[in-house]
Amino acid sequence: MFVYADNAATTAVSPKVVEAMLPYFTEVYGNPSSLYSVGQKAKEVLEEARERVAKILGAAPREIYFTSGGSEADNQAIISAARIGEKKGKKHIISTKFEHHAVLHTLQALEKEGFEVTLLDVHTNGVVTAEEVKNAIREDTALVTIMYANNEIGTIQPIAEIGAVCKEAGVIFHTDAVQAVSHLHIDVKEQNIDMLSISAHKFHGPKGVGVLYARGGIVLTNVINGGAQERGKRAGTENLAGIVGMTVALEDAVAHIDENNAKFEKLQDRLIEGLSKIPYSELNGDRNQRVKSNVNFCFEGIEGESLLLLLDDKGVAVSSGSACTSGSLDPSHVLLAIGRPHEVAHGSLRISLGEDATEEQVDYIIKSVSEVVEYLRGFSPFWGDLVSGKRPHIFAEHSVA
Amino acid sequence: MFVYADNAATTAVSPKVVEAMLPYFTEVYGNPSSLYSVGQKAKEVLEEARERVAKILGAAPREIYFTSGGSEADNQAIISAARIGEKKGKKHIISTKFEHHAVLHTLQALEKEGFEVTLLDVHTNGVVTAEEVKNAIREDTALVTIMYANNEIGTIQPIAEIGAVCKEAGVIFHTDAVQAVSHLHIDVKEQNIDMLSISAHKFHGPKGVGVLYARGGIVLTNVINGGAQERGKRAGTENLAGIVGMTVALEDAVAHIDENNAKFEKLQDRLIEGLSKIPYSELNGDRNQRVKSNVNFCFEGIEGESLLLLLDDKGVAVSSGSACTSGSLDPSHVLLAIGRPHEVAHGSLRISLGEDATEEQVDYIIKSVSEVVEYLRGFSPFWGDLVSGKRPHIFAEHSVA
Amino acid sequence: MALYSEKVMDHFRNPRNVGVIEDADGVGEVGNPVCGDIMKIYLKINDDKVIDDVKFETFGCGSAIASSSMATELIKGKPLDEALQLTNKAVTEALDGLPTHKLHCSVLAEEAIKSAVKNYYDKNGIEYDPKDFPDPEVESCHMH
Amino acid sequence: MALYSEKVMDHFRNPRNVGVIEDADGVGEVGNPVCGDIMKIYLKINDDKVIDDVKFETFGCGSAIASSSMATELIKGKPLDEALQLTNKAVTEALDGLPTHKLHCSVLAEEAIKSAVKNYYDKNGIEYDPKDFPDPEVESCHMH
Ligand SMILES: Cc1ncc(COP(=O)(O)O)c(C=O)c1O
Ligand SMILES: Cc1ncc(COP(=O)(O)O)c(C=O)c1O
Repeated sequence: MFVYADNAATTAVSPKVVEAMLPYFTEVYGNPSSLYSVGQKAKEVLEEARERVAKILGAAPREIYFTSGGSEADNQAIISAARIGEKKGKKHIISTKFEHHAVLHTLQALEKEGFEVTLLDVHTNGVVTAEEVKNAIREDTALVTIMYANNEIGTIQPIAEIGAVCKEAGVIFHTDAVQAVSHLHIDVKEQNIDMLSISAHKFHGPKGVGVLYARGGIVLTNVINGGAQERGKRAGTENLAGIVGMTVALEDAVAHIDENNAKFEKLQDRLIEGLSKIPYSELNGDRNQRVKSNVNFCFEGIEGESLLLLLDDKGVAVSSGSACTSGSLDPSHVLLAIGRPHEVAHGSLRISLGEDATEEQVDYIIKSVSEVVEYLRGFSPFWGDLVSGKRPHIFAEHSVA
Repeated sequence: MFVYADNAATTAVSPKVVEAMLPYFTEVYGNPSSLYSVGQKAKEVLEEARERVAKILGAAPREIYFTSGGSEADNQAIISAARIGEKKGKKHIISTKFEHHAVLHTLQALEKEGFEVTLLDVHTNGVVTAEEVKNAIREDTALVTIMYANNEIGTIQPIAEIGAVCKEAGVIFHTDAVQAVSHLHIDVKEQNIDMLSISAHKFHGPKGVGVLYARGGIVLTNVINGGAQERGKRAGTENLAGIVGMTVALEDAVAHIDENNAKFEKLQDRLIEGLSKIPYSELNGDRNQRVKSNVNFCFEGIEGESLLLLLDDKGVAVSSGSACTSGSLDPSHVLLAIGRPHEVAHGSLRISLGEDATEEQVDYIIKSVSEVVEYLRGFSPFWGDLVSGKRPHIFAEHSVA
Repeated sequence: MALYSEKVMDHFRNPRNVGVIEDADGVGEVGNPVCGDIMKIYLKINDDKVIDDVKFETFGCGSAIASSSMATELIKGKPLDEALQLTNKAVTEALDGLPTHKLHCSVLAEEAIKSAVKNYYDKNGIEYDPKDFPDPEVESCHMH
Repeated sequence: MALYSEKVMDHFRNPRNVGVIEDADGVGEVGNPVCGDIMKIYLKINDDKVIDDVKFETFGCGSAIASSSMATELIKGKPLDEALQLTNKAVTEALDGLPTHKLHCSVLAEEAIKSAVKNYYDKNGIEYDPKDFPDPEVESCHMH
């Protein structure tokens, strides 16, 4: 059996989306900045895509900027808010310890410039509260940037409340919604979101295209300077095929959120129940306040990479930590942020189901994970120490999920 | 008849390239950072593409960074060189007056930070000399950035000589080769190029993907911070379909440079000869030292936009100025840089042929342009003044091409 | 979201009242080649101060030509007084709108007409308030 | 350009000499759970100071398991002197290479063996130069 269960890392482009992109490679290939018909046709399609994306987010078309992905959108949002704040002498930014690196590393770059960054602690359930954000806001706070759903453990932050707190304080609020947009309904006005990032490849759109929503009135700073594309705020000939593909994928995803969530919920329950039977294992992130396609576990006594490689041999594609940190030796900063000790943070597994997942697949995942965990524990000296009592267990033998 | 003759603005993606991209949407869709087979397969393809691109440029795979296009590559090259220079107290940059806005606007941003930028004058034939670059280099010069071929008038700069001058002076040399790579053979080592930018959609690849070549030893500064992709120098999940498409398109283009140029040369001669028959018109840019698919003319007494819109009605897709400046009212900065007065700079036409162009198409372009120019002059008060002698002609009645 | 409305394209492709009136009663010219647009308006005005005929010549972009065409249509057969009321806004609206950065074309059209009327007043010794007319000397490119 | 060479994957998938030797003559353990890898080596050494048998237990990533497996293969049946010559480089080469950021796994394997030999020396009162053996106390994560 083959089960691709790493949809939080990336998704397959849906055939419908491929179909939608094709004409923009070979037929409507004009440069949207060109004045003749082939160019103007491209321009029309571009602006129509902008309207469609805006509608889904509850934004105005003028508030939608197309980027090369979630990372670029995160970078531009944060840098723009920093520059706006700077002009008013505000050089403090609030975020959390478990943001994506596109956020954290951009904040680090700003710290080198003299910005002060407060990274909020995350509760052990993987959530920060609006109250905590409120308490962290200062006179000189230029930006609050907090992700909507975490990419590793899938926990959902109280974005609307955080937005309200920021609005009241007059602080710009950005949310990285890359992992949320296809799982949760978003309305930027209702939720008081000033800026928001999206990446197409997380919901069956193509890689290399994303959206930055920025509320009217927020003047963006260019990350890429040059031509007058995107109202002068993002230079580069527009990736029209990609933009159209993203738009179609987004509409499709959002139209099926409730339906998919209902389905995911059952599979999630089954997965969590099944994996909880593995002794000395524990779910990471809140049991309920999480994206319904995400399940993330830590297993005592084993290491994540060997776990996932052996699962791959069984046809199960899942991840340990996130794709982005796979080259790194440090355990996931997300798991450390929710208080997992290093010992178990090394032994995590993220399962992110696709919309076509079945009960059989879930059962196969449970069976495969159980087998591999048992096998690896079989010759893990760390596990040996835990069993013999030489080292204390971290988890209870059976956690109540 | 329909003739798309604006290939310098963008090109149609070739069917072969579309074909090559398809598997990476729906089959090998894994995230190249993922450790399981689907991800590692993607990673292999990514690294193979890097090797293939490197080979074409005479570079090492480690020196190739994939970006979201030419603009991003230009931005990153310039910013990286600026940061390297800054550390050594070098804050002077040399470029030319007729660079693409991706270069000029990035330089402007650096000027605001305190960098000093020398924009070299361009000769009336659209060329700068290595000697002029040499004379402009100072103790504190951090970077020379000069485009290989100009996007409007197609003139070719003596890149190898400029590279040699820079090498001797120990100054980093970047060239925007976006308009050159499919028309001229490039070898970064032989030509002493330290950094070079490419954009796929200019040679029948997809939009939204490009290359930054940076010689080993040049430490890039991130324009996009985040994950560890591209050896940590360019964050964002890799647009593998786009990268593969670009690679195939680049190989195809480079393999046919000589053959295409031989063909283009004849068509270019024919076009220039035909358009030169229009009285009071003149070729922009050197007659010989130009990309063979490019013809750019100024016509006295008429304005470019109306010219190109009427040509569009006749099925001829061409541009006035460049696509990027179409939203602007100012005449092309390129034409001003080569000394065209505003009066005629407003009346320019760029024809950039595609590889499938025919003699019939060229003849049709000549006929259409001649007709439209005559028609527009028929009710142009400016033309009336020129004819009546109220204003002096700028060009000779017939220029010798 | 096309570059221009269909109305603009129609007036650009088939401009009305193109040409010269050799024995015009008033001629106005605004703009300059450095800015990329010049409009010249020729008026034939009868004894009742009605515009019997109007022609234009324009050097400029699509919307400049369309604005000239539309403006001449709007004043043809109209009393001078009424023609002087023509605003750039009216021209723009009659064209179903213009892109923001092209609005100056409709301003040019308004000014070209005023300038032609002024020329008629000047020739015929009719008094007027100079403030009501554009001062071509202070024109700089697209500063409208 | 796969993550690991085929050799690594083979030793990872089918690790040789996995297990425990209950009456081992020398046991060595290096690494710690905080760093994400522990290797434990069991040696059976005969009177000729030849390694008759070797087993390992490893907690760690694919290359840690493969390195342990390969290292045990390389010393099995070898005189102790020779086993002590085993370098991480030899382990890496025998595995057809390791990714740069995984090289520390081969270092761990080398050190685990040395540590097991040291344990044997200690138990049997054999003198040795402590400098030749890793000091587990100063280990910090992946600082090799
Ligand atoms: C010379 C030159 N440089 C840079 C660019 C920017 O490339 P892109 O639009 O792919 O970012 C272009 C084309 O738009 C160009 O012609
Ligand atoms: C939460 C989050 N933010 C940002 C990104 C970056 O998106 P991209 O890789 O498309 O740049 C990702 C995924 O990689 C993500 O999961």
